[in-house]
Amino acid sequence: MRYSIFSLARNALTHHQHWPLAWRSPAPKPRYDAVIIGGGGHGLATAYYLAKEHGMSNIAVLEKGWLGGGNTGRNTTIVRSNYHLDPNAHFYEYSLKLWEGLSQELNFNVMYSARGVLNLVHSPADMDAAMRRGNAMRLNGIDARFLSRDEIAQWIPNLDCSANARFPIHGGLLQPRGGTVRHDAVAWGYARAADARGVDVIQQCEVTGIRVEAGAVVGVETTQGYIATPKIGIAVAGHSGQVAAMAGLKLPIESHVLQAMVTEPVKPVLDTVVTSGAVHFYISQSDRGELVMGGDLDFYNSYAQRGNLPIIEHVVAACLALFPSFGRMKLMRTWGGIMDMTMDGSPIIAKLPVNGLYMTGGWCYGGFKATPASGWLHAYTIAHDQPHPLNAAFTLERFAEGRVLDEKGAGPYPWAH
Amino acid sequence: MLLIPCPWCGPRNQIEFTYGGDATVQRPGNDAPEAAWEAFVYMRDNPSGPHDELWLHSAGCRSWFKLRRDTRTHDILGSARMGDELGGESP
Amino acid sequence: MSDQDRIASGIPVDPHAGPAPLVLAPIAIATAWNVQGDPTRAPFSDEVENLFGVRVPTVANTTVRGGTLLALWLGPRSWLLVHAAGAEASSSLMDFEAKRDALNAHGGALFDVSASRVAFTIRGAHAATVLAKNCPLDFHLRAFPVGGCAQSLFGHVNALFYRPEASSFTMMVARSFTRDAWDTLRASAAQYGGDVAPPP
Amino acid sequence: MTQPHRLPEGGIIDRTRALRFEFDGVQHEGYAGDTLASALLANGVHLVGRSFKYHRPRGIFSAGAEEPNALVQLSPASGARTEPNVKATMQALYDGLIAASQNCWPSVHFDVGAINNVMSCLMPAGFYYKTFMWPPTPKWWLKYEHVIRHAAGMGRAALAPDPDHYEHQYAHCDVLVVGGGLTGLAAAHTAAKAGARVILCDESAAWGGGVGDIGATIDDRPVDRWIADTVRDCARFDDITLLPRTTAFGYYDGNLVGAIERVTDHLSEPPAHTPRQRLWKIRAKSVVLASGAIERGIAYANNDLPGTMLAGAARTYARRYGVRPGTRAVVFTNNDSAYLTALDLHDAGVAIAAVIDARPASQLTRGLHQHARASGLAILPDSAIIGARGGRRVASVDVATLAGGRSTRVDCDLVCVSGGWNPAVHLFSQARGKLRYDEPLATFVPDISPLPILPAGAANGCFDPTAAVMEGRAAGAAAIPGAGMMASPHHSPRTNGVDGTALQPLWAVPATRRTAKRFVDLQNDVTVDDIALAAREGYVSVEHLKRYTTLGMGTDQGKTSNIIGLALMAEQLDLPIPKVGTTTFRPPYTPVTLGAFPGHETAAHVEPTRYSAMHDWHQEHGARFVNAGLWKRPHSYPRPGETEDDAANREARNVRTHVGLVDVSTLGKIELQGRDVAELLNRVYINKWDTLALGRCRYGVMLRDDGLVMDDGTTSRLSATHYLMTTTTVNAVRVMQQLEYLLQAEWRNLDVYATSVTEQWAAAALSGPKAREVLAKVMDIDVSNGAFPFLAVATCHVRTAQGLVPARAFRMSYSGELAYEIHVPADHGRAMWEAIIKAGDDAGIMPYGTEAMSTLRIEKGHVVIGPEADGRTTADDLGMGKLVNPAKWCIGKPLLARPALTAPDRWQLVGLTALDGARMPRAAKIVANPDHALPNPMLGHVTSWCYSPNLDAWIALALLANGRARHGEVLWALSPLANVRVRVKVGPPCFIDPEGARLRV
Ligand SMILES: Cc1cc2nc3c(=O)[nH]c(=O)nc-3n(C[C@H](O)[C@H](O)[C@H](O)COP(=O)(O)OP(=O)(O)OC[C@H]3O[C@@H](n4cnc5c(N)ncnc54)[C@H](O)[C@@H]3O)c2cc1C
Ligand SMILES: NC(=O)c1ccc[n+]([C@@H]2O[C@H](COP(=O)([O-])OP(=O)(O)OC[C@H]3O[C@@H](n4cnc5c(N)ncnc54)[C@H](O)[C@@H]3O)[C@@H](O)[C@H]2O)c1
Ligand SMILES: Cc1cc2nc3c(=O)[nH]c(=O)nc-3n(C[C@H](O)[C@H](O)[C@H](O)COP(=O)(O)O)c2cc1C
Ligand SMILES: [Zn+2]
Repeated sequence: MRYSIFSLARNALTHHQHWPLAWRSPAPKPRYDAVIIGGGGHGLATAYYLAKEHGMSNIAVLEKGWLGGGNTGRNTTIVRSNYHLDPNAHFYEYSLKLWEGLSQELNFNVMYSARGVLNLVHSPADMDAAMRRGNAMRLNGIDARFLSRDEIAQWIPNLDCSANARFPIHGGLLQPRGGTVRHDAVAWGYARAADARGVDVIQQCEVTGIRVEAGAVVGVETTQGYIATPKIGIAVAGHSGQVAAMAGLKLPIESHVLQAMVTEPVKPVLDTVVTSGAVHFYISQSDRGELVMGGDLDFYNSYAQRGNLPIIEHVVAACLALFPSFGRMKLMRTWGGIMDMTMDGSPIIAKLPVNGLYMTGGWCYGGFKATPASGWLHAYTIAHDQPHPLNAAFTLERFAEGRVLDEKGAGPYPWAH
Repeated sequence: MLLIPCPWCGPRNQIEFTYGGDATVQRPGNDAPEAAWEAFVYMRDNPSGPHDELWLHSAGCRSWFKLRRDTRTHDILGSARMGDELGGESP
Repeated sequence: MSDQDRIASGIPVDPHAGPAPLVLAPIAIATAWNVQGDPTRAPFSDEVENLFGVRVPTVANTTVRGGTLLALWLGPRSWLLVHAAGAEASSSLMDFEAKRDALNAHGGALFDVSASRVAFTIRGAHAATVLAKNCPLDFHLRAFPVGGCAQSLFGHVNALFYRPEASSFTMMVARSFTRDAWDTLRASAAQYGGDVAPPP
Repeated sequence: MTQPHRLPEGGIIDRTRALRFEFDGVQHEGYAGDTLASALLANGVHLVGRSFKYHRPRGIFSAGAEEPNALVQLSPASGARTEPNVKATMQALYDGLIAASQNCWPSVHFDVGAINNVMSCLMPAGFYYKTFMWPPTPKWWLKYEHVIRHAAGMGRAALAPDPDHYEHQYAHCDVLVVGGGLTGLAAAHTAAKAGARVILCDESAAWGGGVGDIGATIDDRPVDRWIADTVRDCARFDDITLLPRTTAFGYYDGNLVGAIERVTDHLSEPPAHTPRQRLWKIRAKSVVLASGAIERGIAYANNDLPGTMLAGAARTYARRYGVRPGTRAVVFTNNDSAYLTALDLHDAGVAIAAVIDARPASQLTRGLHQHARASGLAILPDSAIIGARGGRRVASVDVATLAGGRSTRVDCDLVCVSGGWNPAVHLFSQARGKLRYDEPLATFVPDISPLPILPAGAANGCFDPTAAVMEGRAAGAAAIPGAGMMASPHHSPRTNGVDGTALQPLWAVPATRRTAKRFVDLQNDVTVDDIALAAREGYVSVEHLKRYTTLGMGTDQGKTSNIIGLALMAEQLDLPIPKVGTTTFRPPYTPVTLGAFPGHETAAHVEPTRYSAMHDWHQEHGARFVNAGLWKRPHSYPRPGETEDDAANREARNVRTHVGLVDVSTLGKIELQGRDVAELLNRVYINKWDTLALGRCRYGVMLRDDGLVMDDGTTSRLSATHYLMTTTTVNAVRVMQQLEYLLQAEWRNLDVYATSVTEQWAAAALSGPKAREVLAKVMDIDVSNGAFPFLAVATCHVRTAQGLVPARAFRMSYSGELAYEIHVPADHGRAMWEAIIKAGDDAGIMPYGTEAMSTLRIEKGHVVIGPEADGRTTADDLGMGKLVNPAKWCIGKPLLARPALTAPDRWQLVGLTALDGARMPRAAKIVANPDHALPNPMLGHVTSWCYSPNLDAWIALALLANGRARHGEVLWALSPLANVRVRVKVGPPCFIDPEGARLRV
């Protein structure tokens, strides 16, 4: 059933008794043409584009828990393409273009809210870095503007723009097309659209082994039995290292916990996304009214989807340094997600050194915004057994070769990106 | 809020410490081949479970030491001075 | 403090605290030298004793007093030598270069860090409570006995604590952070009123 | 008449202290000891707010932290102290309190938003995913979103900065007892008596717990006396801390519990210097969780009308606050506990229209039921409320037997509901405790935890007062150090309270009309039908259920609703409840004020600020400061009428013509001693160090293990075995940590000791052609070129107003002029600085700041770690490839030869000069053709730039693809952000004195 205001009204007459399943819950078949591991946004998008763009429909997405229960369902929903290095800029810009039409493409409102992403700058050195990035964006054909302190003060009155603030605001780099997307809807929308094209979306099915014969994959062991397949796409975010190890591979990735938190909902007080690299903080207000905030990693390897107090203290301290009037609001919920931090902070969307094995991962803080393009390019790479020019730089081999894509120049310390 | 047993100072709050990464990657010899250095610099086991790692008691005695911590639970399984082996004993 | 007060304010009381509510004051450090070396090697520890008249403490977070000198444990191979409270500047912390060379010759090291830290005294019934507002150390007498020392944080700032008496602490912070630490100390102490010296 | 619904006697309120307060503009009166909710009820105010989605009228539902409905805006919304979403049930009343209802306009009685209730048929769970997609552009969603956002949200955030302050308190104890009900008091008392260090906290202001077992006796004493005695006894122990008004909100690793103490929120006038709230970080050896239990309701049509209340809450209002929450009540229950409510209300003079019990008559024969009958209460067995009627307050309920059949209408203005009790397992679950579904209680109870947390009493599913006290004592004893945590999780009989009659699970009463709304989550307006819809559409995992319907996502986090929701989902799926499971319990248990998290570390102290020893001098002499890491550094010293740029240009020019003095105290300084220092330096720097002579210094570059540049600086040899290394300001900590790591872990046999002396030495750089003549006046050594040549180092003294001060002098140059660095112990920093300034008076000395310093180094082509060495550059990219000593190993060298690090198109350091007299734009990108279609390929970028007062031109350093081969080319520097394009000429990075002659004069 197509979703629209008309179908909503029609169903209202029958008390919403007739809405169909958003997706089926099929039992796994013994064999698929391709299996995607991971039912987050990236895995589901991969399956959707494999079906849509490459005519493959005998494929399955295997999810060990519930759809979107990984980072897709726990991120701070910021989308943007304000990158400095060319391969990243082109990739994320492609993603942003896909976001712009995604609700219609999937017939599921993913609520792409182009409310702008503003990076604050707090020192002359910050300003140089931000403007260098903004200039690169513009030459790459991406929207970017630099706002003065006065323009920011007028636009966001609750931001402390005074000159004697501990982190005085010198200005900000704005990407107007950046914004937020309703995270859960992305998983659900892709799942529903992939299901409609015949993809089997299988929940509660954990991949426990990858069978490799003569240097090529032949199938996966799962908690629901063995499934044969000649092509496997790994899209498991924080668990990339674990799953790749099933095929005998080691990755330049460490898993770290990143926390996020929301306040109680209030009436609109913030109309854009504000981030600050210097104080390691980002914030937006969700449509329900909560302030959604995040900051740094907890700085040690972790697979526990929870974090510790010091980072929460730091995030809130940064929040109140920038927005002193939020001091009496209350924190309602905090949680964590497992990030696959690479050694250069950029992703890996590539063929792996086992035939038939592919991955999209290494998202660090920022893979939600990559979801459509990652799925699209992962699907392309799986279908053609070779990368598209847009992901040609995101190889696994780049580390050994020294072709790292280190936006921050932070070096091979995964927790530093 | 980890309670980290510094092998010198005893259990202390995590905010006194600086994380130093995987303790199992061995620094290759000076004339080791490039591939060994690449593996050392970039590749990680990244285990889900007990993880041997380096920490610096940066706001304390400034000792680097080894800690065994379960990455699934954050349980601390032991700590050892540099040069000693991690025994897996409970702290 | 009556039981009633204690319940109302929610402040743990140091049962051994003296009568003074709270005194904060900067104290001057004349000379502070950092000795480093391996205490298990006799040439080094003998030479330290020879030069300074103390054997440095090998138990973590303890101090040793030798005459006019106080040696604070900083790390397994690192100590801070300062004049003991009340002691006149003595000859043992003089002649830096000769002593450095002597220690270098015996597998140790000596660094002059006299100007690196600024010290405060925090004294009175609420001293431990005030410190514990910003420091994760356990200041209970069982955990931090008189004569003990420990390094930790005070707010954001690295700090070295020494406990000369049950209700008195010396806190040393790096000089460039002094204003920050002092502000935090003052703000934490404000609710007790008391005797606060002007900023250093 | 004020407080018309106050009972003539009873309760813990202080009737001698009347307090005035205002709600929605109307003045009322309550008593000390009241909550805002009890005071409102005493005044007959039931309608207090509007619901989140449908804007339905809502009243007070509970008497505690679980409150979903009665959320108010505290203090006028225009003030700085206003606070949204305050639970009226938790807010202590104080004199002059002002509160207002939320999420309604123009008023709570007539709310325009209630149109949503009329349109609700179009707004089932998740409706927004299905619509608002047309017209198909992102712009339209922004418009819809605008409307949706304004309808959503609840209270209003303050617009002015919070005037109050907050603080932290670390604490350590053997036993932390969470919850000061009977169980918690018993546990704390037992542990303290055994000599343990104990902290006992309770979220509420008074001890004794939530339900108030008034009438019960413990240890042969009436419960009130037992509570008072136990609290008094507890307070006598030396090592106990009692924390009322303190919520344990989160359980963190290492048995650390975060707790928030509301220090002054109950006072109209907080004492000066007292924090508003205090965040406790309690490191406990073990935790006794005595957090009680939370009652749940039952869903039936219009079960959200004001006047609908949890049965336990109604009892609490009557007994604890002496308030009559209604005049004519019905009690609707599936368990015994609500009979206490019926009896207590009856005693309080509330007419009990009926006790509607879902259980069959055959089960309602025990003492309590008999007691109720004997008191004349009508018990309707096998029955349920099928719907409630009323406008802004319940007026009647329709009652029918569960088997169906005709309903009867019962008039009432109060409905007390009890669907059972859920142990408050939140912290237990956060502590990785496993839960077990308990059939008799029809709820989840603690099972086992791998961590030292012991649930006891109602939190453990034990609802009998005497048994709870016993559990509390057992837990208190088991929790003390050495006891070994042996308390078994379930040692008392589990019954649903009072009389031990089984509870009969009843989650929702079947609907008789399709449009009727049966609410599960009152705050988020999630109904029984929404749950069915989620099931129908396949959102069947509890986590999908939560996210699709928003069940349990409100400020109450579903305390009264989650279990009902998942039981209903289990019914839909025909699964046992434990198979459906619960959603994750996350901190905080109840919402915590943001201000409490940073405590003192906020505003100016959000990060510490570091000041050099000369800071005050700079300030007194008009310096403008910039942040450099945590440091404040002088940017420039503008004179009257000068801009900062003018000042910097003047200062830079003066260095080239005369002499200038700059504060370089912030540079990292590390002293190294030992026999093997030179060997260490050889290994960490790319160049060679064993040849460094005593009294000399040298520049060095350090790489990371991956071969890219990490840091640079100089190292000087002060004695045969004593060296001083300098690092950049930003990398000081990192370099020190790396050296410590290498010495402690990798190269343990090196005889080297290191200490950071950044704080020990104040440092100033004196540069310019007249530097020597100035220096000569203050130094006690011969500074002639012969005696003190370029790169010489000396230990010496400076003559200052404080006398002769020990110093170190270094002849090195960053500016490219004849220059010296002088270090003195920091306590003499200012004296040294003033001495040099004074000595330089005749020579025309000026202080200069970081901006002039930057200009000078750009002219000279010196790189900075950051802009030029940006973490992606090699030493060769920066033109320092030749420094890499081929004869020795160093960190980073093994990976330097990788093809990508030696490729011909690498970005290399060059100098650029703006042509046509143009000004170099900020942070420009370099392209060959400014008119190339986008994307325009970038050849490189400008890293640092300035107006060079000495060359009278805009110049820059840049990283440029294959830059060294492009000297002489003309390219374009573009800043699309500033809409500027400039022709630039490529050349070598050094613009002044490339031979370095001036350094050596
Ligand atoms: C707190 C937080 C904030 C963030 N904020 C942002 C942001 O603002 N903007 C942004 O762009 N990005 C953000 N991110 C990053 C972003 O969420 C992720 O990069 C992105 O969602 C990754 O999507 P995914 O589909 O690859 O992974 P996931 O959504 O994690 O999906 C992977 C799935 O694989 C499953 N899986 C794992 N192992 C197996 C197995 N063996 N068998 C079967 N299934 C398996 C998991 O259960 C999981 O559902 C944030 C992340 C976090 C944690
Ligand atoms: N079905 C029933 O009959 C029933 C149900 C629940 C409770 N009870 C009563 O409960 C008694 C058991 O007493 P109890 O002490 O176990 O429970 P209790 O409910 O009396 O006390 C729990 C206390 O814990 C506090 N609390 C809860 N969470 C907290 C947190 N995170 N931080 C700080 N404080 C927190 C509450 O404010 C409350 O005061 C029994 O005697 C019984 O009368 C009965
Ligand atoms: C953008 C965003 C908004 C959220 N808003 C709420 C909210 O309003 N209420 C709530 O309880 N949780 C909210 N959450 C948090 C979720 O409840 C949940 O904690 C998170 O998705 C992680 O899942 P977990 O806690 O089940 O592990 C939000 C999460 C995200 C990512
Ligand atoms: Zn230590």
